[in-house]
Amino acid sequence: MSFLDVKDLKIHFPTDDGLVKSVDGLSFGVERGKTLGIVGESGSGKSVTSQSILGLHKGGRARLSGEIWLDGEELIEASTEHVRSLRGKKMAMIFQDPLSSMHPYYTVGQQIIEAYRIHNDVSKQVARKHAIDMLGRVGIPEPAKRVDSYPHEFSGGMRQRAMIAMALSCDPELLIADEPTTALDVTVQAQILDLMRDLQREFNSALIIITHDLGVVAELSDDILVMYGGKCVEYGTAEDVFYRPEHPYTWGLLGSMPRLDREPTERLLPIKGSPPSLINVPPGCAFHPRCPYAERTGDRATTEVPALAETEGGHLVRCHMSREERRGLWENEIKPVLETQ
Amino acid sequence: MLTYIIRRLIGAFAMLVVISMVTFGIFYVVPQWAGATPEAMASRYVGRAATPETVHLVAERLGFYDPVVVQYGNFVKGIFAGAQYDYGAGVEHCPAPCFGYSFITGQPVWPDLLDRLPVTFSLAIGAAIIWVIAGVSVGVLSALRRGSFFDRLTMGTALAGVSLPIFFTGMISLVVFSYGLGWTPPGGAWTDFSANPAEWAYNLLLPWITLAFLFAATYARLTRAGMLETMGEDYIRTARAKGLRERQVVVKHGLRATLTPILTLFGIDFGLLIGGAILTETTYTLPGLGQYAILAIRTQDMPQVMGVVLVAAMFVVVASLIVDLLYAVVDPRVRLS
Amino acid sequence: MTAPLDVSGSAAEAHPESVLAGAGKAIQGRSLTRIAWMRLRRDKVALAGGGVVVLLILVAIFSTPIIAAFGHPPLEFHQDQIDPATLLPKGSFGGMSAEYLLGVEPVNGRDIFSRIVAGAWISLLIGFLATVVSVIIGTVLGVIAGYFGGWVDQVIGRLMDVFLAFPLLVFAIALAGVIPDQGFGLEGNGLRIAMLIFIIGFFSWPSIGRIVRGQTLSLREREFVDAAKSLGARHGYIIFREVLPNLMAPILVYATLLIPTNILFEASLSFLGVGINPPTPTWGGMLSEAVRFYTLPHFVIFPGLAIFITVLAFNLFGDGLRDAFDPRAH
Amino acid sequence: MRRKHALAGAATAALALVLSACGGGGGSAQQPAASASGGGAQAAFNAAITGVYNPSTKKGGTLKAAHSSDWDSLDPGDTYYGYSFNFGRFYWRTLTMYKPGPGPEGNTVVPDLAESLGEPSEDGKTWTYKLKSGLKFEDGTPITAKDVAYAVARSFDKETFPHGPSYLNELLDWPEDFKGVYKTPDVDYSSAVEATDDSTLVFHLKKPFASMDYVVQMPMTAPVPKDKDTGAKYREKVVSSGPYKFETNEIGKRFTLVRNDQWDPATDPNRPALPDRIEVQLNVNADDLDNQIIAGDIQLDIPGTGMQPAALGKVLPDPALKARTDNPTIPRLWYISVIPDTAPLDNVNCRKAVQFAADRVANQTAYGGEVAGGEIATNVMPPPIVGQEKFDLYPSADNKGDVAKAKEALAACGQPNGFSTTMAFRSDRPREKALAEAMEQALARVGIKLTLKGFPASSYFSDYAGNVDYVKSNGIGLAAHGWGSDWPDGYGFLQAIVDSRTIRDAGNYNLSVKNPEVDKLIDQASAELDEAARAKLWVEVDKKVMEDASILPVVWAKSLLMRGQGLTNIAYNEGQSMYDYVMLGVE
Repeated sequence: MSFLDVKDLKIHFPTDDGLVKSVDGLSFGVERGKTLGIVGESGSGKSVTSQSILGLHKGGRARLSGEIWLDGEELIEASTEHVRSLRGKKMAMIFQDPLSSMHPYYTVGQQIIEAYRIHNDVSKQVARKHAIDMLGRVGIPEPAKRVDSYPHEFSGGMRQRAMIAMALSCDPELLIADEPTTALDVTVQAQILDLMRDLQREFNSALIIITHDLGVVAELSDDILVMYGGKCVEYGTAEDVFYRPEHPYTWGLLGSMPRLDREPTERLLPIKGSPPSLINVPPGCAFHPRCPYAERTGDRATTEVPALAETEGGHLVRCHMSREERRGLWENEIKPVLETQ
Repeated sequence: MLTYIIRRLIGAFAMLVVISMVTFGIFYVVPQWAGATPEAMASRYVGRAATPETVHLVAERLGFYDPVVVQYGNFVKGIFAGAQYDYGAGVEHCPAPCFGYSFITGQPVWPDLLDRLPVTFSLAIGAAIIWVIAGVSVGVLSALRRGSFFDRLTMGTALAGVSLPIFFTGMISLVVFSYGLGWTPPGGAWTDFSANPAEWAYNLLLPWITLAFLFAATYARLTRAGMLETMGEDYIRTARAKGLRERQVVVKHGLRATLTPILTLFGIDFGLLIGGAILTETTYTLPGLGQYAILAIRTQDMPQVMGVVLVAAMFVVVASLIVDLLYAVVDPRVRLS
Repeated sequence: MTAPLDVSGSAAEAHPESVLAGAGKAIQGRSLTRIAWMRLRRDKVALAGGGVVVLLILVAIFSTPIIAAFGHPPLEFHQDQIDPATLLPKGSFGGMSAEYLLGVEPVNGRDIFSRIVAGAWISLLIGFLATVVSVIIGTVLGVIAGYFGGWVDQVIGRLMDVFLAFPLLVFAIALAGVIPDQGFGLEGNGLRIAMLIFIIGFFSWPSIGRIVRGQTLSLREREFVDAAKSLGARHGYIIFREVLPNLMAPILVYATLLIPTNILFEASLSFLGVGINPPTPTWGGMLSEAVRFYTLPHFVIFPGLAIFITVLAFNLFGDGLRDAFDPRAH
Repeated sequence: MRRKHALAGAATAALALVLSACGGGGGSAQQPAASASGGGAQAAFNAAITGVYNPSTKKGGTLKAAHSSDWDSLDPGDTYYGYSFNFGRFYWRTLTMYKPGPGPEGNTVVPDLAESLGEPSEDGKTWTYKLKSGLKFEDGTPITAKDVAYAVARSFDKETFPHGPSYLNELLDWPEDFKGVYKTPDVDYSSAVEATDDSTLVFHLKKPFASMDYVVQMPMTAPVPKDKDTGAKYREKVVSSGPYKFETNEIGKRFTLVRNDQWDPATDPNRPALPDRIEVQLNVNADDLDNQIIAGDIQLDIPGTGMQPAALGKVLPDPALKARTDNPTIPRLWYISVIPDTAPLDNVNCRKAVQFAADRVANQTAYGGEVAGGEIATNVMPPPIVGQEKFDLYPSADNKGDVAKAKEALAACGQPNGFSTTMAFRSDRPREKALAEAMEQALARVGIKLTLKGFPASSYFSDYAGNVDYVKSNGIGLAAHGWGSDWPDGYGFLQAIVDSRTIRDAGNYNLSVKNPEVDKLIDQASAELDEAARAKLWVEVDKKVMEDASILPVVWAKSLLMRGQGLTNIAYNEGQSMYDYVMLGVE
């Protein structure tokens, strides 16, 4: 069993308009010191997944089923209070928009101190020293001074560093970063990603990076999970997913990775249409309305939900097409296009 | 900061000037448009025995023959420099701020206003304490238990509360609690706080509750909406992700953000109320500024009207200035410049 | 709204940006309007409020046949129902009977049921039309302030502040007290109603002006406005074709919520004795007469309930409408 | 001339405009006490009208009084309310006063400061009053004729004292250059009023005037010490000449009177001065005031205009409460001016149509009903006026109006289908509003369409109904109105409201009677020396006005007064039209 082991996680929201299946049967695992990248468009269920691990869905109307094992403890059935005591201490999270994710009325220091003192019975002075220390470690200059600044007085990158400092303040064993760089400039993105990599090594924690951008996880991740419509469509090592991707959706994501030599809006392999409504998930393969190869499998695309099947050595793909067909398409049609650039 | 305050004070002053001009216009100029002569205006302020000579003399004394600009100028001069009041047997200096002397009673207006202020202030402060505590706590609890029976009950009550005219609730409460059950004193009861605090509170209990009910309903609705919005904010999620207990999440992170905009409203509402809670004071016949305003308008006692309007406007202006300054203290993102 | 005094509560709802922020987002696509409609149709409480509003409008329109069927003419005296010494209704419960459903007024014995039915149109008419006035003034000034910004915005913003600082009820009473008999081609109550509509509408505009200004400010930054600008469109074109259509939803929502406030405002003025001339019945006027006869519960309660139900119905409907346009409320 | 009634409380209008009477005094107090066998402490409806109720000579205690509004002024030279004339006698004394006590005698005047009633000269143009000796102000300085003359002269200044009556301004022969004691302190006013010695006061009139004794009972003759006179501010600290003086005076809130030890009862047979202390609260809620009177927390409702409508429903059905009340008819008429300036009311037949079409019962009910409102009036002069005669030129079955006759009159007027006009009323007076509504209903029966228009009472006569231009340009055809007499004879009641020569541009009280024949009759009546013949002539004036149909009488007012609990020596005084306040004592 991995350090974090998620098994058949389902997160459903009943709404006036019908049942929203945000996450529908998701399984994955992460080891200490390893990094998992979860990739998908907005609405694919990736953020909901991460929040449910921390138990942040509680209080809402979400219905959870499945199992979440963290260091041998099952969290879904665990008491709210117990999960709370783990939050921040054993598992922590970095959010997408550091401006809105930090309380505007408290100084950065106050917020880090608070995070630290929840789990450590220390005086304010000690906590403050720790906060300054953490700020220094995430690369904020003059931490002793900036500790008394408010979030709005920081630049975007600094704020995200502060968020990271806050998340790491209790030395968590599992760190989840939800779109940690989306709100940042490209140059700052790289800095933050470097920082996270360094810190992960230093703390030896398990890291989950959630993003819609394969580029972000390319360098950082050991494993990558591609989500679509609340389901995993491809799961494998970073190498598998980058060099031997087998799902047409992954191909599309690869094709839309930003590169310095391309206009950001220009897409090589455009994914036509928009993500599926989670209320009315298309029957059969959820991706079929957008899949250029859907007709190849005839009626099965619209009537039968494809299984997540192992293609080789832990590389899982959810597609009706046969392994050979997918590999053929990748080798002959997709890879050459991606490489021409 | 200082420049900001100075700028705001100048703005506030300009606003009061505009308000005084408009008020002056309504009471001094509009009647003239409607065809009132100086004599006709003066004859409101004489006894029934008045001869044309008397009316003429009074019109002269009240300055109705002067051009409107001069009349307004004299009024403004009185406020800043004080005025001379000829009471027949001599001349009295009415020190600044002199809002003039009542056309009806001959009493200086300013002491009258100061005299009535405690009544309205007492009414406002008591009601405000009740409505803030009740409104905010109900709003927070409703937001936290959204969809519960409590939520639906209180929000239903709150909606009813904002839909009830205060003169109606006031009358009903008087009929039931004062004249019916005899639990509370009848309308018009007022004791000065310094004279007897217990009686002061007892006399004001019903007006407080009635007025507070109306505002509490509004505040509960606003607090609930604000709390729901705040509790959906990213930083609340962050607070939870830190492992903070829910109570602290709500109190330290949620309430703090929710209450800040409520504070603004409170400042304005309170400022408006001190300026005269006309309907409440009319319903309970409390001798406050609101009742004073109504009496002044009914008797067309222009100096009184001008005085009460300006004082009321001043409270709003000052309240909004204080609120803005407080806001800067409470919300570090706000910079005064 | 409250701006003035304690007419209807707090200045609070004069800051509805937060309330409507959602609606602002919802206005981008026609489909969201449709979604709002679908939501509204599912909101039973709001529909009930809307139903009562429709019913009240029907009562106001068909007051004559309703009164003919269930009551006596609203101005008709029935002093045979009155004790000549105490001036109170002879019958018990304020003279309530099959003949006089809600009893009779003291002194003159007029049928309270008929007077309440006949009073509906004044409340509704003034509530509606005063809102129209507020919406027109508020929209024009709000759009100008938000669209042009700069000193124009400053001036209009100050103007709104001035209005909020006015003891409005005092002004309304003072103005209503000096309304002449004839003018603008109207006379008597026609002129009075017109003036009341104008006064109430004129004093309520800043609340709606603020929202419109805020919405315009954010719309101005939107792509389609930029696009239109870059295509060389005139200000007028942009305002009328790009900005205003997108303001319709928040204006509609807020106008609906302003109507009950204005109804309360009118009732307050009538209560204070500066409303419509007698003998035309109004609910606020009935309440102000009831003050003298506070010992007669029926005389106090029925007009009060009429105001309450009307205002509540509008509030329920307005709340539902706002929720329907505001995805976050769900 | 006209005395103001209390604008005060929402409801009641009725106040006695009658001249104040004199107080009950030592002598008179004993007299009613002795003769009041009919009174006694036996509570009964109207017990204080026929006799003195609960007679007593016990001194001491505190009299608790309250007012739903406020005085115009406490200054004797600047007040014109009936209750003020009545109550003021606690702290002022005038040359004469109404005879205290119940019954018709209350309409007569007796000496107060003066040793006897005034002595007119042969030509009736000079009146001389001799002051008693031993009179003192509250500070112990003697009251001399000079102080009275000064008081009269200071009241001349209507710029400083705009509220008070101006009888003496008009009657006396003031020097041309006299503008008041403040503006022209050096002008000798002895051509109008002079103190020939310390105890002799002489009035010089412009023309003969017979009712001087009635005029000098008004508070303009209350002495004012010149060195204590502070003009318009004197109201804050009035120097007492009566049995009580001010202890505290918070204008607009409350004041307290305590015994004036410089007042010598030997000089004052009219005032028993029973209570030790009198406390007055101002601006008390009118309904609440009634409740407190009922409960006994307050003993005296100062305006004396009767109870509020809400209290009627409580008091009248309850025999115990009703037994504590008195229901006098007061010399006041509530009426409607039918204004001949406004077509088609310029035609007398159209005015008669209004008279016939009116529903008098509905009007009476609107005005408060038979108890609190008054008796249905059929002509102008109310019954308490000396020599009054009742007659009815526009009779109808049950007083509900005669529709047939009204239609005949309309036809004669050339308006067979009726016409439209506007009726003015004071919007802050619910009774006038109810009256207007009743008229609207009644006149609609004959096709006369009334538009109702309310105006603020404070500017009703100055800007609206009493403003000739406004009435003409706005087509005001009817106007609600009310009048009370300053003294109970035809002149005192009628002159101000029916003499067309009093009409000015604005501030009129005669809104509708513009008939030269009426004016001629007024002159005849004024000149008639024989009292009985004079009374007859005033009845003629009344008849002429009714023939002219320019006044539509509504009710001769009655007020429902409640005797406060614990009060002694209560009597309704006709001169005051309310309880005689200076007689009162407490148990």
